[in-house]
Amino acid sequence: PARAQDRVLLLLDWIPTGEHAAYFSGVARGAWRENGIELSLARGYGSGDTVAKVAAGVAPFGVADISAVLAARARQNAPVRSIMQVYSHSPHSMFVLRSSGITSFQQLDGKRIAITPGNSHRLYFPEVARRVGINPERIQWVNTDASAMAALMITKRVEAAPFFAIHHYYQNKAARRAGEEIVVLPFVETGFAIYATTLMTTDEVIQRNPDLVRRFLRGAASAMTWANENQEQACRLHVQRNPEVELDDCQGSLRSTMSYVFNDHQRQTGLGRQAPDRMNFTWQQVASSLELAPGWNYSQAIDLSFLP
Amino acid sequence: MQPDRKARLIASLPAWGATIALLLIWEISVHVFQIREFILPAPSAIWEACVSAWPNLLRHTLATLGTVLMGFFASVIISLPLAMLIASSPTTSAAIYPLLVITQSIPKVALAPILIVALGANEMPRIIVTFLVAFFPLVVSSVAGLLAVPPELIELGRACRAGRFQELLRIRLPFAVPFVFGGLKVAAALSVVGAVVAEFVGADAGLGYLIQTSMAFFRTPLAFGAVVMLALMGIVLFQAVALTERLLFPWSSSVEGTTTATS
Amino acid sequence: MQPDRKARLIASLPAWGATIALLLIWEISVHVFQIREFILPAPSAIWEACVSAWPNLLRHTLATLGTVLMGFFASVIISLPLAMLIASSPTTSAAIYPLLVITQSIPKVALAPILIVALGANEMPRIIVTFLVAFFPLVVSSVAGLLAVPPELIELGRACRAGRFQELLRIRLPFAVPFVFGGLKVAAALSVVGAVVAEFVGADAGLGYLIQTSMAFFRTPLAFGAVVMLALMGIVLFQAVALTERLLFPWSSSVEGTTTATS
Amino acid sequence: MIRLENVNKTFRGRDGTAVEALRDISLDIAAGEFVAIVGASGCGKSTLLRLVAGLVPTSSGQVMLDNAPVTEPRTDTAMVFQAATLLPWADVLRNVTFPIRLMHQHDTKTDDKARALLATAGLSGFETKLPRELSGGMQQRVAICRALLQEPRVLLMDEPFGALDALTREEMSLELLRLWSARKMAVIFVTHSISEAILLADRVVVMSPRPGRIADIINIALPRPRSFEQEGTEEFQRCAARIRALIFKGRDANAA
Amino acid sequence: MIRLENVNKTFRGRDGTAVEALRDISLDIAAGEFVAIVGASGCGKSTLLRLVAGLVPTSSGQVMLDNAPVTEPRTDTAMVFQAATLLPWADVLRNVTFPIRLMHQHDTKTDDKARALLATAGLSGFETKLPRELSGGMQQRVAICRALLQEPRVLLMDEPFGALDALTREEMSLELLRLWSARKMAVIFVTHSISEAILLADRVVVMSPRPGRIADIINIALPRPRSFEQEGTEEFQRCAARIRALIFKGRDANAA
Ligand SMILES: Nc1ncnc2c1ncn2[C@@H]1O[C@H](COP(=O)(O)OP(=O)(O)OP(=O)(O)O)[C@@H](O)[C@H]1O
Ligand SMILES: Nc1ncnc2c1ncn2[C@@H]1O[C@H](COP(=O)(O)OP(=O)(O)OP(=O)(O)O)[C@@H](O)[C@H]1O
Ligand SMILES: [Mg+2]
Ligand SMILES: [Mg+2]
Repeated sequence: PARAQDRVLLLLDWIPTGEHAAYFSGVARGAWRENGIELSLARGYGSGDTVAKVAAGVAPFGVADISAVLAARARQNAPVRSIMQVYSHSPHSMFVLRSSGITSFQQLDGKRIAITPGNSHRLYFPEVARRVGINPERIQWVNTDASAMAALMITKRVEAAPFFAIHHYYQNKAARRAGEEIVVLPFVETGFAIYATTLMTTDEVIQRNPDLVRRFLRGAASAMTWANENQEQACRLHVQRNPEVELDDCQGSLRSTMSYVFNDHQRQTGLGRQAPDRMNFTWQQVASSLELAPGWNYSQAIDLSFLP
Repeated sequence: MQPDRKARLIASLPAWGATIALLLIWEISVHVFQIREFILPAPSAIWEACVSAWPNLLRHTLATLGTVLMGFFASVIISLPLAMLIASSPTTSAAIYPLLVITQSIPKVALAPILIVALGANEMPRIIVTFLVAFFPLVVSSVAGLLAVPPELIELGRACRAGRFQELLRIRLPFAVPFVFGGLKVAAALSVVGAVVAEFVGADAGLGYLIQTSMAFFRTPLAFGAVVMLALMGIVLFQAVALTERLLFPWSSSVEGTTTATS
Repeated sequence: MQPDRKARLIASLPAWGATIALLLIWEISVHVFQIREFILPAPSAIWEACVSAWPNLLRHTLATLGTVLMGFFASVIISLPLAMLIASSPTTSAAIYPLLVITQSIPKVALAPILIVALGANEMPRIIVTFLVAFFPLVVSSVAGLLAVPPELIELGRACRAGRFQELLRIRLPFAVPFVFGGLKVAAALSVVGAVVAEFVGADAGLGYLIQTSMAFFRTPLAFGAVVMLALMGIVLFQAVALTERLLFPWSSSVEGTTTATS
Repeated sequence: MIRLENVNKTFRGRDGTAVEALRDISLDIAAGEFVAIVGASGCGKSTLLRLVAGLVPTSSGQVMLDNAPVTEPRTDTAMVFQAATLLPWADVLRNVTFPIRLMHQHDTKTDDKARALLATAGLSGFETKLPRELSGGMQQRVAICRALLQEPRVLLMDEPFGALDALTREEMSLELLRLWSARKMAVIFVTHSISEAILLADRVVVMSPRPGRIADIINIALPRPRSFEQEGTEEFQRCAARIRALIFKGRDANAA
Repeated sequence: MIRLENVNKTFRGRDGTAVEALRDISLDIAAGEFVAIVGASGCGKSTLLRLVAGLVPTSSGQVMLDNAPVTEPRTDTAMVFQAATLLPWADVLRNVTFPIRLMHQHDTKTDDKARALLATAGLSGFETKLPRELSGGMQQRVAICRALLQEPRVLLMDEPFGALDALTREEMSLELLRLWSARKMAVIFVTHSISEAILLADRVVVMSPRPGRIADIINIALPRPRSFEQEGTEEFQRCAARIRALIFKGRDANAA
């Protein structure tokens, strides 16, 4: 159409994987263009980094975990807000080998688990342990590099390693080549349901250009809905832009990703919206794991009023 | 020239021998000890991964090469005057050196967000990080060379009324040429790793990016392919510096020549 | 000695001046340009964070210091013989140098999984990574020094029937002392950053670990406090090397002395 | 033209001891005068030249040149060092033209002049050699050519013919005298050869060692142009005997 | 003891041209003989010493020592280089004892012997100085002491007294002769002083330049012990005239 296009940058939370196929296919199909936005996408370096950069004005919008948004606002008064709840629960999981015989969290009692410094899995694990009735103190955490975690597990130097369930597909593919199979133990199965990935922006963008926020979210919702319904095509478009990703890997993780976006909870709350009790629980978990003041009013870091 | 080139060919044989031996040992031990692919893929697996992802690999290699070259040239352009400044007086040296040491002992990743916020998500922060990784050894060896000039030559310069600057340019610098090239060789190798560090910190393309994505998707052989490309790039750059030295400053490399020829 | 020390004190003034000026500019621009704390905290904020987390910060600093020192000593112990080996013949040099260049141009993080799986998640991979980061410039500048010996002195050695080894030890090595110390200074600074890289790869303590966890907890000032500790560690080590040189090899540092004294 | 007034020079060594190299040196040298300095090894001859060249400061006293104190090297002063001190990376021609280039007095004729000088020093055909490819005496001759090419008003020469054989020495001596009389520069010429000093100089300064002092100054009354045949003259032998006596007296005084 | 058989030496310069330094040199030197070599600058004297020292290989022909070909330096050969070549980081005493230490022949008396030698060379009190704190002549004397301390069977000296004044030169000459007659070593002594050659040597080898060849060998029939008074004798003057003629003939031959 003849409308002037706003040039907008969206910072992802990590390198483009199948998790982000909705955004890439949305851009390719013009989900934002028809809302007057010329969207470009840039990789991220973790949610914390994305939040910091959006707060600093590198980009107006970002993809980031809600815990990062909450922490940045609570601890450092960064003027950032989540504007759309993308994942209705977190993909935090424990990966174990089928050959280890472990099938439940209870069996992790006293086991060795690989971990990276500052990893949120470790921060949330005590709550999970409490829920299944094991002593989190008895876990032997083995600090290592992210790239070495899976290697340590498959060489059986540790019994488990925490990952986001979204990455199971290609990780398992690699494990199969080594004659092993990876089993996923999602935190959410223990009732540990906290909100995760959101779209976020700054107070300044909201004040200056609320219409842009609205249009941006309209595009995002349409892109996600289409990608959910046309996963294979979405991945084809994604792989075109990101030749590092293989098509089946993309589909594997997009399939998994979409189950975090479109599910029963979403059907109850509506796409991108939150249920107050789950948000409350999320804040409790984030506050205690990141040592934030529990009494802080977390709603100042959230503004879902621009959702279509 | 002819026998020279032949001699150099022969001199390079042990390097090739060592490389081939290393590759063979690697390939064999991967099979014998059944080393898992995602820990250390066999050279053959790396080769296959490289071939099948070739256009993509090439694209990333070129992206990195650009950063490497710009970072390397930034190092050269900044380090040489800096070295002269440091060598020119103990006062400037005392003021500048500690600052340089600081740039070396802090992790570059800590600087990355600042650089990106300050300069934008473009090529600039990458070049700066590459520069920061590569320049210091060049400065130190250039300074060492500039200060190693025998006192007689300095006295000769003074007798010819050479000012500080001329002394640096006409006596100290020519004398320091072998040391500067020693530093350039290190800087060439470090530029490569510097560019990768920079890409870990902010890039949508390049071998550092490829390593990260390949690792994330557990395509370890491709990640190692990228590492091999980096190693090749390092060696080619190193040899390019060595060749430049031989072509432009034959007397410099001949210093090695004569001393080793006494054997 | 007394006037010497005073002169050195005066010589260090510009360094202090530069540091203080830098801190002031930093503090002021953070306030003037309203730079967000999570991008670049003000020195005052860093200071507060350090003070309030002091015992913890100290513990991590000591952990890193251990890795740094072990990595540094590993570099020294391995680099000097390696440099002698390389300097001893063009053949060994041609065989070894490319391998060293490879170790430099590949990112150390790519080695992390291999090292950790091969050696376990203990101190060893950390020391190896620190060593890999620190040793190369030391080797290169030592080799440059060993090969820079004037041919007359080599001829003197040969006339005294010095074998290859004695020539290295009694003529080339003393001559190379200033260059070796140049390399040691670089190695000292790089050991610090090497230890941090190593800790990124696998550690449950140390300043690298502290930086990662502080960042994860959005405690940017503390992360920068850790960076400051690293910078301090780098400077202290660097100065320790310089002091050792002055104490053990007065003639070496005096080379600078005489040439600069001609001004 | 050159005037040394009560010059003293003491070096403080690295081992802490002080060496008194020169004590109370006073000397006047006219423009265009040729002065030779002889004296025992270590008596301060090189130090004296360095003081006049402005390369080292006096400990006390003053060196004046054209009535201005010498505090740094001057463009109209050229020095031949005791060791050849050539740039190892430059070939013979570039070594000879080095000071001229450094002082930006280089023009199209400089190279030709340099070649001509090298030829008179018997070094034709060695222009593109590196210093290390030359014999000791050849290196010394290159250093002499370098100083002469500067066409200085004051020429300071520190044992310039030390490494030369009798033949080359004679040739170079005559060439030096020819240039000196053509250009009328002041020359201070350190040598350890008494006969060389007498043959070349208007006056010979004899120094005595530890500390370096001026023992005496001998006027050489031989007519110019000088030639080696004058070695047989009575005046020559008289001067030689006088200088020998002064130098060898130094030994006895020292031993006492 | 030392025998050179049709020795040739050609250097290939960096600029591509070849320099024929020595052509067809044959020479026999007996144990305990003192041979001096004189000749124009650049005629190959230093190269000849280097060949005998085993520091450079011949291009053709052979150098024999005790009937074995010389292919590398030997412990019983000591060399005084034309430039002093001292270790810049070591003090005088350590410089003098350096070869002995290197060859592990160092014992408790070495330092005392070194001090005694330095004293005879007039360097008492300079044991802890660094080379750069010495005058040119003092450095040369240190280098001579270094060679003498090795007590070699073959002593090769390349213009060892080049930087010494007449007095010191005479003292050192006599000291050298004293040591030589006490130890009976073979000495090859390169000098550019004809009188020095005659006063010291049993035979004087006169070389002619471009390429370096042996022009003639002069037997010196002066009785030993030698002294400087012998300069006045007829035999001395005869030898001197002969050598001068040979050297100066070289000039004319060259010019032709
Ligand atoms: N390393 C070298 N490379 C090339 N040419 C050389 C080398 N050494 C000596 N020459 C050449 O060999 C010839 C003889 O040199 P040599 O040093 O033996 O002369 P010399 O008789 O000792 O002269 P002087 O009395 O000046 O010391 C010279 O022409 C010199 O240029
Ligand atoms: N840089 C220096 N540091 C310390 N002492 C020095 C220095 N230069 C010279 N001396 C001392 O000063 C004295 C005179 O030295 P100088 O070089 O002037 O002697 P010289 O007359 O030139 O002797 P020669 O004929 O041997 O060259 C010597 O005792 C020497 O040890
Ligand atoms: Mg002198
Ligand atoms: Mg010679």
